[in-house]
Amino acid sequence: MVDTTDYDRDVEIHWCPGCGNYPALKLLKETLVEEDIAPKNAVIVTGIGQAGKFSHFIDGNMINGLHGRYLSNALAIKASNPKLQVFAISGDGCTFSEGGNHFLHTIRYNPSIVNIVHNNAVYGLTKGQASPTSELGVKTGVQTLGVYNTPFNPIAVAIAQNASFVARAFVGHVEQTKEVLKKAIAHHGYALIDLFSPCVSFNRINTYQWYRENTYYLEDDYSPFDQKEAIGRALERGKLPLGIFYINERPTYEENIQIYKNDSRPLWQRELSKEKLTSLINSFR
Amino acid sequence: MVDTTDYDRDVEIHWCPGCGNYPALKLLKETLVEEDIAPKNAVIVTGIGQAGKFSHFIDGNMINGLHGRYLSNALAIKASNPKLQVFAISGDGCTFSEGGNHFLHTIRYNPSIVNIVHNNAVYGLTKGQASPTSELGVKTGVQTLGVYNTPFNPIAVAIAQNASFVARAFVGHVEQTKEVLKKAIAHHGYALIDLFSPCVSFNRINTYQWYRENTYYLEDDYSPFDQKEAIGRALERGKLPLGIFYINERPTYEENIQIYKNDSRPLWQRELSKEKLTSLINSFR
Amino acid sequence: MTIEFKDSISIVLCGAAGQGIATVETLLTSALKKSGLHVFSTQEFMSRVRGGTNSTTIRVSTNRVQSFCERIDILVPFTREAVSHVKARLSSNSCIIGDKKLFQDNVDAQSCIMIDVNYESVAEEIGHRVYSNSVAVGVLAGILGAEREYITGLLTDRFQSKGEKIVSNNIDAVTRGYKLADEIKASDQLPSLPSFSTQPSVGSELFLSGRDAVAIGAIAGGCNYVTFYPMAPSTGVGAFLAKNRLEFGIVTDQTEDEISAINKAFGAWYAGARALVTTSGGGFALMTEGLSLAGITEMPIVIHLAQRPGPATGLPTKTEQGDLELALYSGHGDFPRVLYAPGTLKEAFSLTQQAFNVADRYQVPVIILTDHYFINTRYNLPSLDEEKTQVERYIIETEREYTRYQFTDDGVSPRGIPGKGEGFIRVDSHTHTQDSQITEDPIIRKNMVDKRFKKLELLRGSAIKPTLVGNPESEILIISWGSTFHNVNDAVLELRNKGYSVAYLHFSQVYPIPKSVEIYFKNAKKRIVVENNATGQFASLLNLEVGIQIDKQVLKYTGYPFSLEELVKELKKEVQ
Amino acid sequence: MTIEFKDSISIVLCGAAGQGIATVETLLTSALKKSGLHVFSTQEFMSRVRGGTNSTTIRVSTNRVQSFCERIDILVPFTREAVSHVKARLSSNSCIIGDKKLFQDNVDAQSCIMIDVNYESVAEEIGHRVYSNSVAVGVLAGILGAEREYITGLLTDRFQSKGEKIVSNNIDAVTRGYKLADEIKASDQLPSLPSFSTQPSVGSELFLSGRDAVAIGAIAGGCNYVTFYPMAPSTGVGAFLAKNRLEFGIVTDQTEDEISAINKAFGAWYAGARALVTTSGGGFALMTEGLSLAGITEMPIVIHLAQRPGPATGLPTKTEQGDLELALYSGHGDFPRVLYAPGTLKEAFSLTQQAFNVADRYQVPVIILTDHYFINTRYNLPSLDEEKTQVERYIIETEREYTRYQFTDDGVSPRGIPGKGEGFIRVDSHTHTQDSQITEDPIIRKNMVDKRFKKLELLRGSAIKPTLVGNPESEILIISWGSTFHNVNDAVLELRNKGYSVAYLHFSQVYPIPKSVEIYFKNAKKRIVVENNATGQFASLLNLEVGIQIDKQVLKYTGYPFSLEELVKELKKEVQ
Ligand SMILES: Cc1ncc(C[n+]2csc(CCOP(=O)(O)OP(=O)(O)O)c2C)c(N)n1
Ligand SMILES: Cc1ncc(C[n+]2csc(CCOP(=O)(O)OP(=O)(O)O)c2C)c(N)n1
Ligand code: SF4
Ligand code: SF4
Ligand SMILES: [Mg+2]
Ligand SMILES: [Mg+2]
Repeated sequence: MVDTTDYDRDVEIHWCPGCGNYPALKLLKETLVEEDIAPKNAVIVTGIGQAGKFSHFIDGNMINGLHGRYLSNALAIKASNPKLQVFAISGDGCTFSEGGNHFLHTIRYNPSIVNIVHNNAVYGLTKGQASPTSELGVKTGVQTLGVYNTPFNPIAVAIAQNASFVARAFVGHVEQTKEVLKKAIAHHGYALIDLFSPCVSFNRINTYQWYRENTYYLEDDYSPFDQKEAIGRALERGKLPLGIFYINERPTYEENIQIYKNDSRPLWQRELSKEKLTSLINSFR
Repeated sequence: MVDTTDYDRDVEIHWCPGCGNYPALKLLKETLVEEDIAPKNAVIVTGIGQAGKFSHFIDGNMINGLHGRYLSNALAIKASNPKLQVFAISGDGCTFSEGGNHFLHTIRYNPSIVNIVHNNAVYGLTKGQASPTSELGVKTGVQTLGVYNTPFNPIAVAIAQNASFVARAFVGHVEQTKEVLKKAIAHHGYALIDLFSPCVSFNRINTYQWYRENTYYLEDDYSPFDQKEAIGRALERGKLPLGIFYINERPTYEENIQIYKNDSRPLWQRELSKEKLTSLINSFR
Repeated sequence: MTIEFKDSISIVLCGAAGQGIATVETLLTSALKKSGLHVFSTQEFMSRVRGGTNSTTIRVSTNRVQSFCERIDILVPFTREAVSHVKARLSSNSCIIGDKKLFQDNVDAQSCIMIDVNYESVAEEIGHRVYSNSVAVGVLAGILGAEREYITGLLTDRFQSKGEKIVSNNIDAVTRGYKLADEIKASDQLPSLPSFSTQPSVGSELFLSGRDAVAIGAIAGGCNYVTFYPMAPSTGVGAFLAKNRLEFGIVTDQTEDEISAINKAFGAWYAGARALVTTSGGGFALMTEGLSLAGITEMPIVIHLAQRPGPATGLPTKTEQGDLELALYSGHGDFPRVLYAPGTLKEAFSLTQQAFNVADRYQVPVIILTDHYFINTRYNLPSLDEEKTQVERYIIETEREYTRYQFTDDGVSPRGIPGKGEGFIRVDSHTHTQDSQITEDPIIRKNMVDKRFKKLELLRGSAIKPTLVGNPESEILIISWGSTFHNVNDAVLELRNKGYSVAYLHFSQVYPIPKSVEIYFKNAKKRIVVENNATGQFASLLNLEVGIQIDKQVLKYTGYPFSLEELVKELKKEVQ
Repeated sequence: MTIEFKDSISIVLCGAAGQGIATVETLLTSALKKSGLHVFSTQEFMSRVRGGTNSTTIRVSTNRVQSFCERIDILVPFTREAVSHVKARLSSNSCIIGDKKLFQDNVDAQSCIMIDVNYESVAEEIGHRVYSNSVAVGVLAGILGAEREYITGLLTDRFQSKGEKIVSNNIDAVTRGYKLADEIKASDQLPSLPSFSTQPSVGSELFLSGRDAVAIGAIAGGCNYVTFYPMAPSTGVGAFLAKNRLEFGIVTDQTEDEISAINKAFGAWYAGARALVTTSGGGFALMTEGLSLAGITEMPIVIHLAQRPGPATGLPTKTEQGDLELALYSGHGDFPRVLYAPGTLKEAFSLTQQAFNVADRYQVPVIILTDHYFINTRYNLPSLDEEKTQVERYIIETEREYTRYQFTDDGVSPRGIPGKGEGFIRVDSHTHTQDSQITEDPIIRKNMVDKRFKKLELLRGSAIKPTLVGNPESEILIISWGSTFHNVNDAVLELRNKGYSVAYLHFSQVYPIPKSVEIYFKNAKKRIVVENNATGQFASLLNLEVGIQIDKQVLKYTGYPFSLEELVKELKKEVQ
């Protein structure tokens, strides 16, 4: 049994007081404990940003890689050792701007990883520039005329890409978010959680209160299996739905590559067959 | 008046006989002539690939840039000189794989450029690897187990991103494609044409005949102004709709940056004001 | 050898991110400068938004002061961690002025002079502890002798939009600070500090940072397009231009990533704009394919590369000169480029300005290397001489038969842009003919490479000479490049004052370097290169470019800049 | 000085893409080799799928042949453009065998011996012109004396899946070709060609390309993960591994872009896989931020960098050694790396194999530099000695208190992976402590840099020695690196045979280089570096690494490889 303190790490946390990353960290740790996932079987892979520092504030295996590239790290870990539970976590800038291409394509590969994007609609670590999810009109030190690029809708894009699990959550709602997280963990395939997480230092608009007032949950009888329906909900303006938008289970990347079909050992446990090597070489004689 | 031969260039064409790029080239030239766009007012910007060679086989201004990056070149040309008609043309691999991030984000900027993607569902120039739009199961020299990544749906993703003009066409249908192209040129904002264009050397599935049999046109009374409706049509499996899926006119990038509001001169015609410079410097005294 | 700082006082503000150290710095330094004192300041901070420990060093003097010293005369701590953070810089002459609770029990403070001033409680008396910073400004300004009216003016400008009450409370707070300063001075607790004489001419000098100088230089160079993806320490240049975008008609684009940034700058130059890319090492690494594109297409491009310690994320808010070789060799294939590395604010302005002219004229990438230290350092200077600069344009009006890559004697083919004249402008990333057609012809390939390298020889011939300070016959030659200028220069001056035969050679153009600079090295018996990196990248380059062997390298790669004191110490070991 | 090729015949096939030259080459060379002759072949082609003009040079000999010569003994043209395409290589001894319509009026053909053979019409007699290639194979095989049964076997393997009819028609075509060959030989039209003696042992040798050798080397190195984005000339290595993915349990991933490729390789090594990235210059440029990540995290990584001429898209299907400096200096910040550049197929195998062990052991990036020429060149060799290789693993089983970056004497910290043992594996792109925590501490930063550079010294100490051919006391030393080995070696041999005092030094590890290699340079009065690039990148590196000054550089940067003849000519100028 995993203990409640197993994921605690005795380090100073670098976030601002009140930052949405605190409840996010707490609920992730609690969920891991409740799901009885031992730290040694999990890997937290993060990019660079405030959300990217996540991997430092939780005990266990981790990569804190490059800005924008964590999904590629995460996918390869899963493909090299499918026994590991891989959590890929970073910010909205990291995932949707610098890492936009990997976001688009990792969905297509469908590795069984949980991808949590701390969406605070701002660049926190670099001090307040707009992110792809910033709203139209928001002024910053760089967007001096206000944001004019159409905001990025990660949920709609993920569903358009036929992502196999697509959800949105809000750090202010601990229980519901844990529920979503548990389903994402249980899901077979790539699972995206777009996690609303306020930046109290640089985003004066999307505050805890704003999210409380501008979100609601998908109905209990909402069925997340219809792509068109799901994308319709993702495109809703006004109040933003929370919950699981879309599920489309299909073979995962680890399955598709076939090398674990008859041999479940991770790559590191395998040996090169010298006979096969020699016979390959001899085929050139 | 632009003459029918103004866009002809006396060079050897490097494509395979029968390649879909030939009709694409022909219909683009004809459309430019019919629309009376003088070559000196147009710029063709391409990436690298067979479709990327387009810019060489047509007379006029051109950039043949890097694989995957042509949309960034094109956007900046438009922003530097909005008087130029900018055509951004390349292949499916170039646009959706290497250039996926620029595809996602150029849509958000909404510059008035026409983006034609020659979608042959394969990497032509590099000799037949799968592209993001290759169908499941297709075997190649690299995809030896068959393609297993979920195919990329550019139309759906573009609409999910709220692209301002989204169409699909087929090089085999010359008149209809010219119609779409004319509307794209007339459109105020970013216009995507996903252009089915067979690769006769490496794609044995998506042939001219296949496209003829597996496509149909959106109904005459189809209204391209409803995002949900449009994306629903984009997600259709089975026969694939052709035509204009979605139009959402809104301010363009050239307008949003405001510097052409009171002064329509392109950047190269402007002079630095020494008085303003001095007064800026004096503000540090 | 200890240095005597007879004419300057060094003040350090130290506390957590979010406590407003930067506000205190800005108000205080501006007021001191306006009062007619020479002022220098530099910031050192952690990569976090709140908390941690940051510090700002301010130097004030009757004479020009432009270098960083370690010693602290006055420390203003804002947190309990502050004193220990700077402990290595404290001595028995250091005076800590602040809330005693924050340091009285700290062992590191014990040898110092401690003066208890509770800024916060004074602020609370005014109404809110938010005014503590203004109290601190008042105290320091009072002690150093800045004129109060300047602060009042600055506060009014700053807080006007927040209402009169806020303005007047801040002014009250400063006034209370001045009173406290008088009390402190009267109490004789302070050590003897140099007394300053103010000069009105200094009051009207410029006071700006490396960031400002680069950004203003860009504007003066005719920059009208800037692309960047946020990354410390380069973002400030982008933000500066963004702020001035409408005034100067600048397209300002925070792109989706660095790859887009360089490819947009490329498109912009193609269409006749003068584009700047501002980035740091990791972002630059992503741009190197685009750099290579500029190389083969002979597209002008100007890049500001603000260095920070790598590899990878490294130390995002610290300093290093570690990307010289990156800037020099990255991008696949061989093509010419120009690297500048300003040593002074004035050079930052003039070289950035000139970068646009050189890029336009020779159609090559020009890279301006600064670093965290340079970008975040400020001092006053009389002027930028902007009236001597000019936006030089080399775009021709093309004729119908224009060919973009015409072979010429000097390798430079006249450059047209679409819409100016009758010719077509074709650029291609493939090996191409003079008329921009793709070719695989071996002779044309070779000729095109040679054509591009002819430009390198032109550029080498017209390279900016290094700056020699001191007697060219000196026995010892100290060499450095880029941001280390003032610190090394002051250290060498100190050594010279002590009678050593030392001269100093500083390079602000680091590539290409003409062979003729040999002469500077001729007389020296010992050549010492000072660099803020681990491997002595510039020393290697000097070897390759000029054939000069270096006798000794003084390298620092802790992530922090060289201080005057440590340079004097390190160099002294080498000169005796 | 003309070279006499007494013991070899050089055949060139030349035609358009899509005409099946590669098929002719494969069948012919395999059959010749199986018949007991030494065979070499190399391809030169344009960047297009159909049309244009491509050529393959095949050399056949009684003795080992491994280098590229220009001279053509037999030319088989498939298009009208063919003869002119290779005109510089033709002489009055060259014999053109093919459809006279394609060349009889061509001025470039006039001095040659022309033999009219209409492969196509013979093929049509059999049923379809698709069989022309097999007719051509038969003609050439007949002239050169390959045994027909081998071709029959090869054709059966190749066309079996298409049905018996196709197989038998092809066999017929070959048989007709042999008959034509007999007629030609009988007719006395042919010039006198060397007569070959076959050796059965050669028949059972390996016959493979640079691409094959690298890919097999990777498998022998325990590679079980390969990532790449298609790019000539590097894709073949990925395709080879893809073909063998299930047999050897290799994750084979054509990624969305090169950035993903390196970041996946990174993740794979982290999790205990042995990953290879295969790419070319432009793709590598995009990977350099990732390289820097491997640098700071001390993650092993193996990269195959198949060079082609840049900058930018350059000449996608031509050859150059232009990315040495790119491989050496790119990636921001200073960190150690290892660069191999195999000169022979056997080295390509063994160095790629070893790259995985070295990367794993020292936890550094290892880059294998090949190029278009090397990848697309084939010859026979006795064996790869794979039984002497071993997959060496350096992953430890961790304990609970494991710290990833523990300081050790040699700088190498034992590396764990998640799931093996009880420790946690933490890697960070920031400057970090021994326990992988982010730190901004100056001392730790310095120590971590020093720790990483200790490994460079280890690597330098255990570097692979260069190969010295000839007498170490020779007056002249020719130096080269990488793919030029055989061509330079044969040229030097020729010079030595002519009595010149020349030795040859070839580097297959190009970085780091131990200072001790000085001794090889000691006796030479003149040192000449031969490189297939424009700026002499290796010569610069030798200067920096060993302090060796080069007297003369023989550089070629047309996009084409050095031929034996031009090397003999160029070097002869220098040696007299
Ligand atoms: C290649 C590269 N470019 C830029 C940066 C600088 N950078 C660090 S974090 C960040 C943005 C952070 O925003 P986000 O991903 O939304 O995370 P947050 O801090 O808001 O949680 C940027 C641009 C970098 N580290 N690497
Ligand atoms: C950075 C980089 N990576 C890879 C390549 C090699 N490359 C050239 S074209 C191409 C793919 C072409 O496919 P697509 O874009 O679909 O165009 P098509 O040839 O099918 O028209 C690739 C991978 C390159 N030129 N640059
Ligand atoms: S800046 Fe914003 S995202 Fe970053 S720690 Fe502070 S509140 Fe959180
Ligand atoms: S390979 Fe395909 S895309 Fe390329 S030219 Fe040939 S048919 Fe066209
Ligand atoms: Mg964010
Ligand atoms: Mg394609």
